[in-house]
Amino acid sequence: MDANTFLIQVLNGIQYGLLLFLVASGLTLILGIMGIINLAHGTFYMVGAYLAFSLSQHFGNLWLAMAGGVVIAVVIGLVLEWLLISRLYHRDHLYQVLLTYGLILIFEELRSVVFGDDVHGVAVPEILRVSIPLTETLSYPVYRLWMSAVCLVLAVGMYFLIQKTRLGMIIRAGAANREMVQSLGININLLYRLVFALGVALAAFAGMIAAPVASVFPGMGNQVLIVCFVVVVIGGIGSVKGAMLAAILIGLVDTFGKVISLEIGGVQLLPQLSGMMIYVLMAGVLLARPEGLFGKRA
Amino acid sequence: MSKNQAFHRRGFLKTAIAAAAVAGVVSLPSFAYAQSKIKVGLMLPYTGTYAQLGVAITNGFKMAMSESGGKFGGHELEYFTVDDESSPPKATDNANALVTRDKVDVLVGTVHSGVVMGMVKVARDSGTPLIIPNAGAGAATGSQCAPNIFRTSFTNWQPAYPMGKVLADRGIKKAVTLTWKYGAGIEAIEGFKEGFKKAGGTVVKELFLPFPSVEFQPLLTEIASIKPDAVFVFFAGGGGVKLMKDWQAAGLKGKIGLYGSGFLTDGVLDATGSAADGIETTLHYGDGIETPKNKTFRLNYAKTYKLQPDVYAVQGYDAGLLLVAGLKAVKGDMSKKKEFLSAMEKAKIDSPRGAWTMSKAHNPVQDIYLRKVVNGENKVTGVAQKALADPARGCKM
Amino acid sequence: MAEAVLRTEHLSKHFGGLAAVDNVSLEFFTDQIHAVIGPNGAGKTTLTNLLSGELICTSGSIYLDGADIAGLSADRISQRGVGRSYQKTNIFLPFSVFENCRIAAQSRLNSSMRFIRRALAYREVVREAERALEEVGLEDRAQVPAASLSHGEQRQLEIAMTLATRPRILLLDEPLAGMGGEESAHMVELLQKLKPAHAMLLVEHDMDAVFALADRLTVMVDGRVLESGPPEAIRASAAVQEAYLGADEESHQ
Amino acid sequence: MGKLRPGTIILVVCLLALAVLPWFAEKYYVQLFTKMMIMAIFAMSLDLLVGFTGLVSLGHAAFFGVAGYVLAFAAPEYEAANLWVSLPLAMACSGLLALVIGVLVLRTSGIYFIMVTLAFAQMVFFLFHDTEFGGGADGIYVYAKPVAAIAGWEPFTLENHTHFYFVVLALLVLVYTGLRILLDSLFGRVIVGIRVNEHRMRSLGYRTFRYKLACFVLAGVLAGMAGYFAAAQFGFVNPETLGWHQSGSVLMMVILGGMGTLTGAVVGAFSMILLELGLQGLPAIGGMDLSKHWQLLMGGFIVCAVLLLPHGLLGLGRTASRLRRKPAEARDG
Repeated sequence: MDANTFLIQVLNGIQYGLLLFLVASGLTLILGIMGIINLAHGTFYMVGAYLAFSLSQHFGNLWLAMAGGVVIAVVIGLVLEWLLISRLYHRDHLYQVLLTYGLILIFEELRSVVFGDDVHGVAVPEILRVSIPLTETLSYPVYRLWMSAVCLVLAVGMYFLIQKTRLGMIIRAGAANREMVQSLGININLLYRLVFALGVALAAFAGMIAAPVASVFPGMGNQVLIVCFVVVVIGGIGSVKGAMLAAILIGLVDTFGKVISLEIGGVQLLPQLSGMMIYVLMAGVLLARPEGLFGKRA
Repeated sequence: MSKNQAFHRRGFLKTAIAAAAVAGVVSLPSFAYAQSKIKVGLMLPYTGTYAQLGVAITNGFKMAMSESGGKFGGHELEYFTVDDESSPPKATDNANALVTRDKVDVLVGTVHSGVVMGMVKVARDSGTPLIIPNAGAGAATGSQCAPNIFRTSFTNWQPAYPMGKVLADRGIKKAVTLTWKYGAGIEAIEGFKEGFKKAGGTVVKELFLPFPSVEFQPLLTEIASIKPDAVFVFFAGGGGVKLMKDWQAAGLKGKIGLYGSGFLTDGVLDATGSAADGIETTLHYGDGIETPKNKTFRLNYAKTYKLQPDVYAVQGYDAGLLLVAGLKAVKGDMSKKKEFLSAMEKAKIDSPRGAWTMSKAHNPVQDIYLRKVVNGENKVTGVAQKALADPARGCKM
Repeated sequence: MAEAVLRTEHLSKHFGGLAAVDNVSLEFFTDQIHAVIGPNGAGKTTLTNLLSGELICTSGSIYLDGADIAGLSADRISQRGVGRSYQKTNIFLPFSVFENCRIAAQSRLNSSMRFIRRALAYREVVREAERALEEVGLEDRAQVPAASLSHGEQRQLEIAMTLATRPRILLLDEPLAGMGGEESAHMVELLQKLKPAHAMLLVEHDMDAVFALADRLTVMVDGRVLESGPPEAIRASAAVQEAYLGADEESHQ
Repeated sequence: MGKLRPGTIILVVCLLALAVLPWFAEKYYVQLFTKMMIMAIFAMSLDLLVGFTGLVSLGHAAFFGVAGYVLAFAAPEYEAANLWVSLPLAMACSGLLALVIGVLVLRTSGIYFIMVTLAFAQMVFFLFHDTEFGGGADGIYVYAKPVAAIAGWEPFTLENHTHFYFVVLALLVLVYTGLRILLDSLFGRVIVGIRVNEHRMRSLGYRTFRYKLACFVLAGVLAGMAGYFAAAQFGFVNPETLGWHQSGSVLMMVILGGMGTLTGAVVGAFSMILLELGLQGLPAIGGMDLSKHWQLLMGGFIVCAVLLLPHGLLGLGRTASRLRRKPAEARDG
């Protein structure tokens, strides 16, 4: 691998990692702040992608579709929290797992009823439909760079929201002590509802900006979900910083796992087993730091 | 109208007491049926990723049956459908339910290769005739071939192999392959490699992606740095769409030729848009086959189902034609199994894709077309290889 | 004088920049109740957690019978004869009172990796549990679910469970917390009864009980030992008066 | 506690019903019940973790599936494996895998534990999916059912579906009784104590990690037993057998029946499979083929079950009978 290709691969890894971060950040917020494990998180990613598809057809414009999609996602989040999730705070995680597993089935079938099982494409907006030539054969699509930029902006925004604002302070306090926040006269139920809606919106938004490059297809949420779990486990529950670092780490490991050849004792390990790489990484992190890179020790 | 039933009263009543005691289930729907009907078990995906394919196959199959009159020597047809969910762990169980509970005379299915292997297992154990209308797992008509197992579609090897020769004949020497790391992909790549090497080409690198990941970017970067003359891929559905779009966005389109098994561009051209333009693939069917048979088929299908037929509908239709050939030979009397099987073996299927016959291993000997995406259609530009039979390695029959 | 059962030397625990326990050196002897008092946040519970192994100290040492046990896990320290009760009642609520004690007594078997013989068939464990229940006076309530005990009874059960592990030193974190007058008196009586056979650390806010029980008193403020000595000397100390005893009412009610 | 509680009577009646079933039922139903009993063993093994030790594993199918693969490897083409060799081998392999995974995952707890078990099961999934030695994505056959020969003598033959049924029934009873005994042993008391209050167990001097690990391994071994017989019955193993959907559905079985009770796991397994059959067999109503969207109903059912049946089906019965007997006391929860 020459230096040029290597650098491009690093760019690929970071770019993939940033998108993963966007999906995983919602998951880690819901987990860390509300203590809710949400298996349907990947499903919201899928919902976002389908929203981008159907709304952009309706409006004829991806930007409008994204704005509308975020609003719808927030509404979905608020309704779900009010209707179902709010009943789970005092229940074992087990029930959260099951309820959200049920939600996966429901959303997948609803998707099938409403949109069918076709693969759909979403057009990249006109102004971003250009590529920057990097080598004589390879160019880099500007849309991907734009995606990365959006992810970075959101990451910084989230960091400020949580570390520097009053809302963030309350959120952080809520994560530590539900009763304490309640006693301060803050409506914790409303707070949790908003956090859940924010998480759903983040996942859906990730689905929307990924739709033009990923296309829209059944089952697209589930593969994202498990990778996001790995991101959260490596980064540490509730840590946005950890999620960022872990996502980029996974992006790089995944990228290089696919293109590097590794042979030990005559057995081809890579790229044969590249699918396992991120789990091996996770096992390693667990051995060294069971609570994740930036997790709080229980 | 299919009767989709979970339980029959006959068997169910006997176990109802135990079942109710153990699990609290009281009653489930039941249907009475006449003894003389020919029972056809359709085991196809009706939910999940492949639901669309399951529906197309069912449509095609039923169309063939109704065109034939639907009655054989006084025996009517009765359908039993099971949603296989494309879930391999449930495969043998579902197939077994059709065979032992519903006592079907013939099994038809399915799309997913893993699931079809489960069906093959049941067919081999029970001796029930099995017609495979899609899944291309080589083993079904290879190492696992059996007198009662037939396929009306393809092997994964089959559409890929001729592309090797087509490319080499154009003077392409250096190719890279890319697929998901799963059975179908690996078999297709093997087919291409075999054809390409035989015609003098070299595969310089085989790239894989863990299924069902669609993160192509690192692999495209790798391809760009290798600069091969051509890239041969095996993808279908959403993965294929994403590949073609990424390919275009990465600026590889027009610089390095992208070729594939026909599934790459089938049923997804609306989603792909301009990214698919000009991509050439090989398959046993294409949109513009100018034969009267194909024209009638497309017209009738569109009329009946208000849908354009695709390759899956054709395969389902051919599965129907094959069954009709067998049933006609025995006049609907399924007790004459030997005659039934041998009639199917010898059948010449007048398919919309062109006439084809069964190979020794019970896989179609068929023409493979070279197609090119033009204006959102898979236009047939020629025949890549005439009357191609799968080598059926490992078949001892 | 006999050697101390438990001894700490320059024990410190930092949470980030905050020193919750700062350079604390204390000794605990059999037949002696060593009470630790101080305002909230003085580091008393942290100290208890360090001694029981639930927290690992940042620096310093803990000697149990002369052997350094700093850094050992809670279960190992328990096995070496350190028993503790908790400030917030920490029992097995769904279990019967008896089972709470039985599971505590069972911990003294070499191993619980026994898969077949019924747990109740281990007579010595059952006897030990019964003995502990008798000692705290809960024998009549043995078959009741622990959840249905009154608060005071639950505190007693907490002590009984600790006793069932046959500890040589008891770390008692506010055993009187939330108790009524009669219950408190009962508990004071119980602790006095246990004194001859055990070394005891008593963290307590109830000053009457402390002065009734303690043989030795340590006052902690901001993680440091302010004063340590016999109760009379502490009562007389001006520094203590100012820093703690005088402010008692405001800081604790 | 009386000797003849209604629960005991129902249990005995069910057992008798199961024992005589093969004389009344067709082959299909015998096989259906065999499958339900195998899943019941699987569900009990998970219940040991979830319901008794408080470890919510979302990767339990890994041990189920691996045992199936071991059987497939032990039975090369056209040559049946010996039951007495391959079964212990399969269970040992599942146990070994559980040991390795357990050492890692038990370093975490709570939500982490759920996610980490899921992720490790996924890793095993990819190991079988991406490599050719287990047939890759298409899976691998168990060509012949294991032979139960001991030195030429064959007490039963698994090729006969009735024999197979009774072997599985015997194992179900054996596992059930075994776990009952286990739960009443010193070890059993420890794991239940860990579920209720692990922190206190540690401060009482228990090295809880060891007990949790032992429990995790034991659950893995039992899941392996179920997976072995599932593979033997279906004759087919596929990576999806150890996928997370399988783990999710067995977890649903445990909850549906009522976790923390062995009977609940069995009831859950039976009802879940019957429910699935029932939903798939729904007729078309008003132009909408419900059976095509049965997963929608299943999802709805799961959501409702979580919200309305906090203690599972068994809990439902218990609540009902408690309300009938002592209406006054029912208010304290």
